Amino acid sequence: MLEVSDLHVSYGPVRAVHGVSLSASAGRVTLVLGANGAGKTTSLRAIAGFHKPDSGSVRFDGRDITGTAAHKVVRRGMVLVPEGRKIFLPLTVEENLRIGGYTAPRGSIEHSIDEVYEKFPILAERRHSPAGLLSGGEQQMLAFGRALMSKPKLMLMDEPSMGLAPTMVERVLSSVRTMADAGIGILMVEQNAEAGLRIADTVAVVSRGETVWTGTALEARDGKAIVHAMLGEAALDGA
Amino acid sequence: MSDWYSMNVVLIQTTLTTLLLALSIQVPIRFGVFSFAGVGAFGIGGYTAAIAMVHLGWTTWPSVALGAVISGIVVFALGLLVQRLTGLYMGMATIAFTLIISVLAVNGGELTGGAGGLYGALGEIDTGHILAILAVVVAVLVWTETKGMGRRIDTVREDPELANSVGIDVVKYRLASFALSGVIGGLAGGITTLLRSTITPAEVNFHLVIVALTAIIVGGARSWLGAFIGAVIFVWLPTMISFVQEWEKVVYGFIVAVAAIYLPNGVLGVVKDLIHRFRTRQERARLAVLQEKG
Amino acid sequence: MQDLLNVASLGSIYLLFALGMALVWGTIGILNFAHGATFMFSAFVGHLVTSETELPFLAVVLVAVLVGAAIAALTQLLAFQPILKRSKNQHAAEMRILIGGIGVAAIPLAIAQHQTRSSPFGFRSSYEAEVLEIFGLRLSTTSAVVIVAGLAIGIGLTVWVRRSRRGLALRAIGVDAETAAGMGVNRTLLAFGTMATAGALAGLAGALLTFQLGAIAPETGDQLLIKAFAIIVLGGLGSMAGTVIGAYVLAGAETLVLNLNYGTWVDAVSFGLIFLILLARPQGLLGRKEVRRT
Amino acid sequence: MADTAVRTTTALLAVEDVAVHFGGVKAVDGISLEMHQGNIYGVLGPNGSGKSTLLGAMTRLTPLTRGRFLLDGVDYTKVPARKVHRMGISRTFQTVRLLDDRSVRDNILLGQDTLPKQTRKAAAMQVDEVMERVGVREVAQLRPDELSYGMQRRVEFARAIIGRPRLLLLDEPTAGMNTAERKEIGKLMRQLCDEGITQFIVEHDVEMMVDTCDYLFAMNVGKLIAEGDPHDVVRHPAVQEAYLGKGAASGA
Amino acid sequence: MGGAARKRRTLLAGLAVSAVLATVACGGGAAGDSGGGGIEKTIKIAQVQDQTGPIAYAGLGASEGAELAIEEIEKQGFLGDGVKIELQKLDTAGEIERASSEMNKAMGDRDVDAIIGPAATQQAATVAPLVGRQKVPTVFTQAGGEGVVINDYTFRVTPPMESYYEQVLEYLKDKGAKTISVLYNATFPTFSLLGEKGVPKMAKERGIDIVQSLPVQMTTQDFAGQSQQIAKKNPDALVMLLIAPQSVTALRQLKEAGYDNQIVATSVQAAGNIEAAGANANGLVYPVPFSTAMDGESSQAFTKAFRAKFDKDPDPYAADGYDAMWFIARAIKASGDSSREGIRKGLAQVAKEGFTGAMGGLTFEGNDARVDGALVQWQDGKETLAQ
Repeated sequence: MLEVSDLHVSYGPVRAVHGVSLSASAGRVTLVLGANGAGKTTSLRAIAGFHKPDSGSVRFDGRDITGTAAHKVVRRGMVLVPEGRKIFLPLTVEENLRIGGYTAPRGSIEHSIDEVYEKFPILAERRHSPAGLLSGGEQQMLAFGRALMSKPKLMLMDEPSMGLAPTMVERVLSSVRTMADAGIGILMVEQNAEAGLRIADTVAVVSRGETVWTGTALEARDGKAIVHAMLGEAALDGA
Repeated sequence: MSDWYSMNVVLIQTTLTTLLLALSIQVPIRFGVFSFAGVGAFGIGGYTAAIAMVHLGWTTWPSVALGAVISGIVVFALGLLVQRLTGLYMGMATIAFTLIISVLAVNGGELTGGAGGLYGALGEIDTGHILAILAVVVAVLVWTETKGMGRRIDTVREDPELANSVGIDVVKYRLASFALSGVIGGLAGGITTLLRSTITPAEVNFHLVIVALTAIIVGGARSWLGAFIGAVIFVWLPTMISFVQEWEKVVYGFIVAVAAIYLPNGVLGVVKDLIHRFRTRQERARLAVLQEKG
Repeated sequence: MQDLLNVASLGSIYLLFALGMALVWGTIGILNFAHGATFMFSAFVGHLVTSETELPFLAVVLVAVLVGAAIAALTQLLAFQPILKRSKNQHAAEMRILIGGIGVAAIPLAIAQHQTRSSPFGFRSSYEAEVLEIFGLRLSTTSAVVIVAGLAIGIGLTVWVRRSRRGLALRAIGVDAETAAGMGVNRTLLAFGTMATAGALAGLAGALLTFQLGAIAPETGDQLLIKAFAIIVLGGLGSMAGTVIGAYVLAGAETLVLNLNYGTWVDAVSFGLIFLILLARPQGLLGRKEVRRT
Repeated sequence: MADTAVRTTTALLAVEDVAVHFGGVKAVDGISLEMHQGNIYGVLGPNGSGKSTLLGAMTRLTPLTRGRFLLDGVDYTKVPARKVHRMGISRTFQTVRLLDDRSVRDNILLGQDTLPKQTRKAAAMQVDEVMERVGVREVAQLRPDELSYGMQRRVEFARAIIGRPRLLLLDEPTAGMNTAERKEIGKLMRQLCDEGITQFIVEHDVEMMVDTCDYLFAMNVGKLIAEGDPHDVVRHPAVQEAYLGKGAASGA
Repeated sequence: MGGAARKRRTLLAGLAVSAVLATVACGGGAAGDSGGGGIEKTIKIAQVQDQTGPIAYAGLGASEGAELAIEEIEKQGFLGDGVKIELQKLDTAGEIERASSEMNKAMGDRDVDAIIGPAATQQAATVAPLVGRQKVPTVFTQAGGEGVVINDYTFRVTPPMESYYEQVLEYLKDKGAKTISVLYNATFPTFSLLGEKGVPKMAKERGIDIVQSLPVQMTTQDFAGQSQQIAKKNPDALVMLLIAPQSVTALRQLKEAGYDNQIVATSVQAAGNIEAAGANANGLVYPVPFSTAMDGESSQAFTKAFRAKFDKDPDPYAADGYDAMWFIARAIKASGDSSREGIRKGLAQVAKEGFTGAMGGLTFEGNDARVDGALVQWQDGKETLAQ
């Protein structure tokens, strides 16, 4: 479904990504692991069309979409749930959902909103209050709901559990799994490796701008590659 | 040469007074304060100087000095009042201030001559005098543009938080820019008025803000030299493009728009970039090698 | 009571003019200084057309609306879009758009001044204003149209921005343009459409005001520009409802001053009011703090 | 770390029950720690754990909700941000913040502009030496936007050390640098430490932190979860849990 | 006493200038024919007036009038056979600085013998001291404010509005008006002077009560409120002192407010500026220094000649330019000297005697022209003399 190969991205003088390859498919969760600053966010943003890659290719649904602008990528069926959620705080919950459905046919919007409310009942309760009043976890739910409004085939997620309390992390990630089970492809960057691994099908490890390891979640859970990637050599010494 | 000078003496003097006015707007902008109070200062300075001459019978220079001092104080006080505003809100407040000055002049009765303004305040000013004053002003500005002072002012404008973290008192700098802008604007107003012998409320208007602003932006907002280039361009442009005659204003609009699109740092910015590129060509070559290794 | 009607009429004039400006400034962050020139030139083209053939009311309005939309669209395409593309950050873009607008505005102004020799111009139309008398209150049909149009468009636009898909998208852009793009909003296209809409509103205002006032002069647009600027700041940038209220508040304040027979203090009062609002509540009457994007 | 020995002297910087709340978000929620002269301290933690906020609060740029800071026993919680620099605390920023229109040299000199006259004179004389040390001497006349990101970071670093601060706060000093560059910066930090400049680093590269720091703190969701010897800290269950989740910590 | 002092000063100035001229005559070959007090073959007059900008109509009109005058002067051989007058137009573009600069250029050009000076009071007041200093005879048109005619070299051919506004009040008195309201633009110097001082004084002298005095600003665009106030008071007549676009709006809104009594205005309404008001302007009365409706012989002749040359009706600004040019030509003839000083002397002499021009009989108070002017009524696009 999504095939990213040998992506190179730089902004200004910074060469943030040099050689990232990833893939994702329908109904599966692909987890991208790596230390901070490894280039995960930049890769996701380049795939979603927010940055023009220097080289490499992004193929989605059999078409080359390398360098296609973000607002067009959405229409193809791929949507990014950005790092830090990026909710439109002054707008109400429902307005946030409506803007998510900007590319969807007019007639289907009310129905889609109801679907989102069904999935995340907490949003229905707060539908008319400004999104800025929601808690972190609720905002993440809203970010998911907003992305779902465009009826995506593939969702890119950038650290959905960031800054959330542990119990909330569980809830957020289990809803990710639910979405995948409904047939949506998920490509997720997540720092909480353990929690991420529990719901992931496949894993890619990115380190200092390149993909260094790929495999199944099962293999990853066992291997030391993950710990190494996240915390470095020293963390393994005593283990 | 002297023929040329006497033919163009008014244009030359106008260039210099326009430069002063433009500087009074440029100074706060260089400090990161979007204030147009300099034009209000122009009005205060002009009226004060004319009143001192006409009503008090003062001579030229004490009148100009009084205008500069009073406008400096008034604009500084305004700064105390509005300094927490930012961006265009600051712009709006200071434009309001300027227009209120104009209304005060209309309603000033005998003192300001009402709508007709004051006339007959012809001072003894020649180009040499203006140049001397300008030299002092420019010397002060050069001091604020170079060395440590220039660095600190750039920081206050570009990144107030960084300025704070390296120990710069941002508020103090901003207030100083108000006072400086007031004094320079007051000088511009006083000198312009006493050169022409008249001042009316209609002059202290939004149009003057636009003249000053376009001069700075087209010339270059970062240095007095940019304001100078802008003043030269806009004062001399009409005579240079007089072959377009009635379409002069169209050409003017076109030039301003093109400058806004293609010259983000004005004419001076382009020149400076070229000089910089020329002067640092060796360093840039070294850098390339350095980065190659890295 | 009659005074209230006058306030409604004056406020509607201000409102019609300010709405387009408020729309682009409050959503896509463009403070368009060519708005006044767009307004004037739309009416001017209406004048040219009607001096050839006499047209009915609606036809004149339609011409002006189309011309207004075309001018604004061209301004966006040829000036503002290139500036946005070339600017490092929002702050730099803001300044350059301001200057670019000033440049663009000079062109239609010069053309109209040249053609009319700066004398006032109006329309030759089959439409003749009549005076309605209801309960001893007098109101011309044109005033009635202006009031109804002002209120209807003001409220309509407020509702549109609040409720419609595109209005929502505009507000989203105002909050976070990049994330909005991630939702599928084509910012460039939407900005273009918004500018054209604002231009159409300027054209509408131009036609209605010329009918209402009988004639306008080429410079009329510039005078309204400052008032509109004030109204938007007064009401709160980004809030269409604020603009509606701001227009009537300003008209009310001005009428009050007039009725107290301090006609020459009108500007001082309106700008004094704005000054106070800025000091007490910089985000305006209905503005939100976060909307500020400078 | 000789824990007991350190505690006998007054801490260079003492953080006492500091909290920073933004609206409902508790970015930093009751942190207390101490730093002593002549060490390199680091703070670990996943994204959003409050590390940078803590650093911002130390320079007084970020307002405190509660708690206090003591520099050499002097409470500076009420001192305005601009005076903190003069007290001997200087910092770098997470994203590079340089003056685009000024040369590298000017940008570095900015770091000593507001210091007392004596210090300033001494510092200005050392500018060439400082540029040499961080490796930007050869590009002194260029503007920041002509440099690579790594080079820009070095300029920031130089600006922070030219005034010879007592405490240097570094917010991701090596982000965007390659391995060789990171090593160089690490070496420089050690040298500065030997010259008496105490350092506090917020950094994502755990490996580098372990290599460079004398003492580590670990934070998660605004709270301090571990501190001590770097090697111990990265193996601390709470830390591994914060990074990897519950299972990973026990499994590893 | 004042007169004596003035005479002496003139005399001294004259002496100084003749000394200068003498040296020029000796030194320069090219200037040879200009010395000695004769009339040059080519006389150069600079017209420093707005050709573009907000008051371009005044400068453009004056240009046409001046061109007509030149044509007549040359054709008649008024200054001798083959004497040509060259008119150099310098644009002030509505800006004081430009006016000042262009004036300076004209003054610096030794070939320029006299100047027709700026029409806006502000511009004129700025350059007036300069022409005194540089000793270049300058005839202003319009420029009705104070501070313009201030020395021996400044002359004004358009009478200031207040000097011929009396007839308006006289007219109202004749019509039996007892009460009037005044609506005036208080930010426009001429109108503020007239509205605050002139009209009240003139009204008082004639026993007319001012029941209302409403000042507005240059930026005022809507007159609904004022119109209703006026309609409520319903005075016998309204004195309306507004600039051109404001007048159009005010007339319309006054009608809409139900005010139907006599409205009197100013010469700003001339030159077709009121045309945009359409039927609302019918019956409006205003005084003008010149109108095509004037029945004097010289005025009629001017109108006829102007129509023949330009195929349109002359406006008062054209009359200004025409009379200014004839004023200068008469001055040259009177002194028999086309040098700057000769023209100045001639102008002073002609001013003393007065002359008849497009505006009818011009007399002078010092260097400042006075005319009877005409009171005209606007009806369906045409001016007729008010009865």
